[in-house]
Amino acid sequence: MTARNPYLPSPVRIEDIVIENELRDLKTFKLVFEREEDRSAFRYLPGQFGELSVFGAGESPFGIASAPCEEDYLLFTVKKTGTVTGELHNCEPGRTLGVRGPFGNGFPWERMEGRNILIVSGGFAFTTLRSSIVQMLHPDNRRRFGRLTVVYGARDPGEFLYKELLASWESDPEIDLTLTVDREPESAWKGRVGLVPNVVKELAPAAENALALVCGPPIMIRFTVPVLQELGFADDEIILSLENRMKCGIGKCGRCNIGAKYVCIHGPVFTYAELSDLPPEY
Amino acid sequence: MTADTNWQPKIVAFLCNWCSYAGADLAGVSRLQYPPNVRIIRVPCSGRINPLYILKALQDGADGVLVSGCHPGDCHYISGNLLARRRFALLKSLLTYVGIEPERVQFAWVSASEGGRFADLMTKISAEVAALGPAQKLVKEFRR
Amino acid sequence: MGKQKQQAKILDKAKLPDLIEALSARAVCLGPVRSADGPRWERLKPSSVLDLESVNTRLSPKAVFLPQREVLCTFRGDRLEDSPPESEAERTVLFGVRACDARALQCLDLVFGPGQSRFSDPYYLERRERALIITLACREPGRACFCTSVGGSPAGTEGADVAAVDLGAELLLTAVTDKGRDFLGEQEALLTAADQSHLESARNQAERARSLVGAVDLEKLTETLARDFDDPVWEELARPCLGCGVCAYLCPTCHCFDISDEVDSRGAGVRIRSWDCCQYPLFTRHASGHNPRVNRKQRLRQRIMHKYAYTVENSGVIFCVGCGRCILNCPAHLDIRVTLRALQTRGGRS
Amino acid sequence: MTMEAMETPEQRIRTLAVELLREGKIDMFVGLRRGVLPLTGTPCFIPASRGGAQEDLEQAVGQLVWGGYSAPNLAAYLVSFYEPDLRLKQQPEKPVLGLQVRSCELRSVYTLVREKQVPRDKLVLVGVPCRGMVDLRRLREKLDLERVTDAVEEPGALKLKLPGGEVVRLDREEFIEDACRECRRPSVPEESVDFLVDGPSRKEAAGVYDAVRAFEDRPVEERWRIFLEETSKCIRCYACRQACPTCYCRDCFAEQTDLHWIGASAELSDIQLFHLVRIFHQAGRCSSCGACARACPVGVDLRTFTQKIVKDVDEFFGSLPGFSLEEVSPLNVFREDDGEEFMSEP
Repeated sequence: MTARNPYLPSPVRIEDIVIENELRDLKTFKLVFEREEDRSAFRYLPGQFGELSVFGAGESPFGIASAPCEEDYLLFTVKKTGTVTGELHNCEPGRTLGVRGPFGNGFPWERMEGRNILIVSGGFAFTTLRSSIVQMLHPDNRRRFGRLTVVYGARDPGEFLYKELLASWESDPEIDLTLTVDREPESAWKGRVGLVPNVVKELAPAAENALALVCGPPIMIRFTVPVLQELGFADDEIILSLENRMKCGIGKCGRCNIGAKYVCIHGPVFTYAELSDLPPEY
Repeated sequence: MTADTNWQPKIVAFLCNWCSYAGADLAGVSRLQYPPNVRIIRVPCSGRINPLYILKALQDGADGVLVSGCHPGDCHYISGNLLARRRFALLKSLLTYVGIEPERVQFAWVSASEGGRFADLMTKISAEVAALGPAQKLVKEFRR
Repeated sequence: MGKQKQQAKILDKAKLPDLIEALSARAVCLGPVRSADGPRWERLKPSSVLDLESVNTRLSPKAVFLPQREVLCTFRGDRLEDSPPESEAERTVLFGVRACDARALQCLDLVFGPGQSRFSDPYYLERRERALIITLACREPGRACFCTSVGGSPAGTEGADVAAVDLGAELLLTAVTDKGRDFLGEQEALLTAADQSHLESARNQAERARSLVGAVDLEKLTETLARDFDDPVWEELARPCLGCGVCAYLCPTCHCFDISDEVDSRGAGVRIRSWDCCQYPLFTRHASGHNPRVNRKQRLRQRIMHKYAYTVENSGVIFCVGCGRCILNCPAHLDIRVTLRALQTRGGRS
Repeated sequence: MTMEAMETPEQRIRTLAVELLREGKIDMFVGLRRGVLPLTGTPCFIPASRGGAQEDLEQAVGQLVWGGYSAPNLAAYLVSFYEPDLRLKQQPEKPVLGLQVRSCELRSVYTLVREKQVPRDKLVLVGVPCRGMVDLRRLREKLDLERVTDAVEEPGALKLKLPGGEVVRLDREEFIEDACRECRRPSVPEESVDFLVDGPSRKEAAGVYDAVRAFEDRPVEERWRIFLEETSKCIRCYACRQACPTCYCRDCFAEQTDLHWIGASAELSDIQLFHLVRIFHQAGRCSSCGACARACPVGVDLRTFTQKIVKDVDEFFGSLPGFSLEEVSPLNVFREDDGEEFMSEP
């Protein structure tokens, strides 16, 4: 066997776990490769995903939340929903997990260069967008992109991911960040109140020479896309990331397809124009 | 396969909270001797036992399973044990039918005051299961 | 090259046990063996009673290369152990593979080879590399066969290393690949040269068999499938479907799988690849409960589209070889030929 | 003699279906039509609104057949028509179905109605006589069924045409499913259906549990060996479950992801647990129709094992699923004096 066996996970150690939200069902796992050769082989783009293993519970795909410029570790933010995620949430730092990847196409980095980037997100789908923003904000990369506008919504203030990072971005002139919550919170809140599509409409970012990266729950996407279209974004300038059920991550196991496209290899990132040509099975 | 001479049977006992668990407790505080190879799992009522619990115990390596609840008429929930009795009758008969030794899966009534009965029962079941040797059937085991 | 191609040999059927014995010394030799439930793929012994007459085996030989349950790796606690030992790294010879099933292996090669993504599947490919496929031409196709409608033929040699033709008392063996040529070379002692009359009766037999295969006109299928995703005909077609996995599990080209971890009663852990099926609701259900293919109509459509449209779009190949297993074994007696016909004639109205 | 009495059962079914559909009494008729393969039947769903043309309706109804065709239990299709779509806030009006039922299918229907999976008032039941269903497995053992070009069923014989044109005549009774041979209630009681089609039914069988008793009499290790052999064949395609009308759980325990009762693969102990629980869940439900065994593509002897639970429920609790709405599930009730010989004493 010359090529690497794509089914074999590389061992990673949990270095740190951050509880992200008040509901405590979102945790970010900071993972460090046990073997240097695995670390250096794991070269990824924002928007790609990895398969995380908890041995005994199984394996699940998650978007990579860390950025390629964060070279020493991987971050995955995981919501507790099923067997694998449940077991992940039971893990303590020090435990060994497995990682396979990176898989999928990632965001269209080459197309994004030289353009203004609008990022629209809701809930815990922000993970690969964190990766993108961190990568773009890196001093080596920042000038390769135009204006960076981010609209990020959550049900209430306690549900935002990466709160420290968000706080640092709020004072960063390189990024125009707008946070919004669905309804008036009980505690003090400096950000906006309103649903993401409405906030995008109000902010009305220019579509000229821009690309929009949109990740969020299906309902948010459904209402955000028409707003972007109205603002002048063409269908192939609206970029979405899908989350179909996946197993192998390498285009073999046959479950994540939408029409003839496999989310794990042709996606998970698709333009709205591409998705419009596919059956609505996602 | 298991040439282990020190082998002791693993027995899982599902005991109802109101009678049998208290009976086991009484056996304990009364310092009655019974074999230590019993893993007790407390359940609200023998009627709470899903047949899958029993099958899972066997699959995961129990050599014997006991389910015990209140005597007929004593159920805290009035008739949980009587409904359970029908299910157990069918399950035991089905398991025996497919070739599981009847001693592997047993049912008994033990009241809160019957510490002695519980200890005797466990002694008897433990001996019966020990005589059969380690469970081989329905056990999940990857031979490599 | 031209001369080598002529390398056709004759094996007296009485010498089959000798051939099996010779092969078994150096390879796992598998073939269709008679059983109460029809022929079954089994490891051959010289005493095995081969069934070369029945239409085909109930289960396809795909399981040799994509076992229903296969260990991908093992672990204990949170530590991955070494990959499973390649103890079975023996050569495999499959004797008596029907032409349809050999073509199906070529479909699977497309999936598990590097073609579809940049990843190859080492488990599958290694088994494939170790295997020699000896096909056996069909003399008398069955009622459910329709290989000729999907590009195959009863005596086709695609996917074969050696092609065998049953001439009654003798088998005509022709090498198709280099591997096949080597094989015939190794077994020379058991073989005699074929003459013109052997080749002629093989040809006649192939023609006759071909004429007996029922035909389904699929000319308009690709066109109608591309257009009719939302046609109400799908609802009608799915109604009698019971939603089981018989068609997919018996299909020689269906290859969808699941990966799951299992731990045994002693704490030994294995990561398992096992067959899965697009007809099961769980196949696509997200952890959140959302399911992109929530009903039987969508799932039946997926299976048909996958075989006759998506694979055609992605690799130019229909993933159906017309073996008829899904027809013969469907508990509701649905006939995929009827389904395909209905899609062509009724589809496209809306 | 009336006109009706002169109709064959098949004609009578067609007449009733046309009438019910035309008079708007049902939205769809569910029956059987011939399968493409000889002696098979496939479910046939005829909606009332077929464009309205009279000829269309008659042509569709003309496909309906009655006979020994090997076919699934039609009651297995009912639940999908009546289960709520959980994604919808308001459920659409459910259809009224006309259903062609033989006696075993009717017993399944009644179980489904009693267990509130199917509303009785949405069903128009057309009971049909039954002479037993052809056993394809047995035929396959006898001849090359996959190459048979045509088959005709007569009351006492099966006539099969072989590729060469030769016609083989077989004694029909020899090739009837065990489930039918052992059927003790082959006739549909008139009061349990809305329409009863007259015709010849089998005689009531005696000694229905003989096979189970014979198995019980085998030594324990032999029983296990057979159970092991049979379950080893299983490929976990779930055809037995899907073909069974009373295996209707929305989420089968075998596929529950929150609890993970059993593994997802074809591991032997998982397969055995699946079958044991599947059988156990049929206690008080199984109509002994044989659909599970018929559906199995690899010939697992499901009948020998599933009939055990039928026998035990019958003998322990005097309960056998029948044709009325008043019956109670034997596991939802108890008697003070239920047997407890199986229980342990110290």
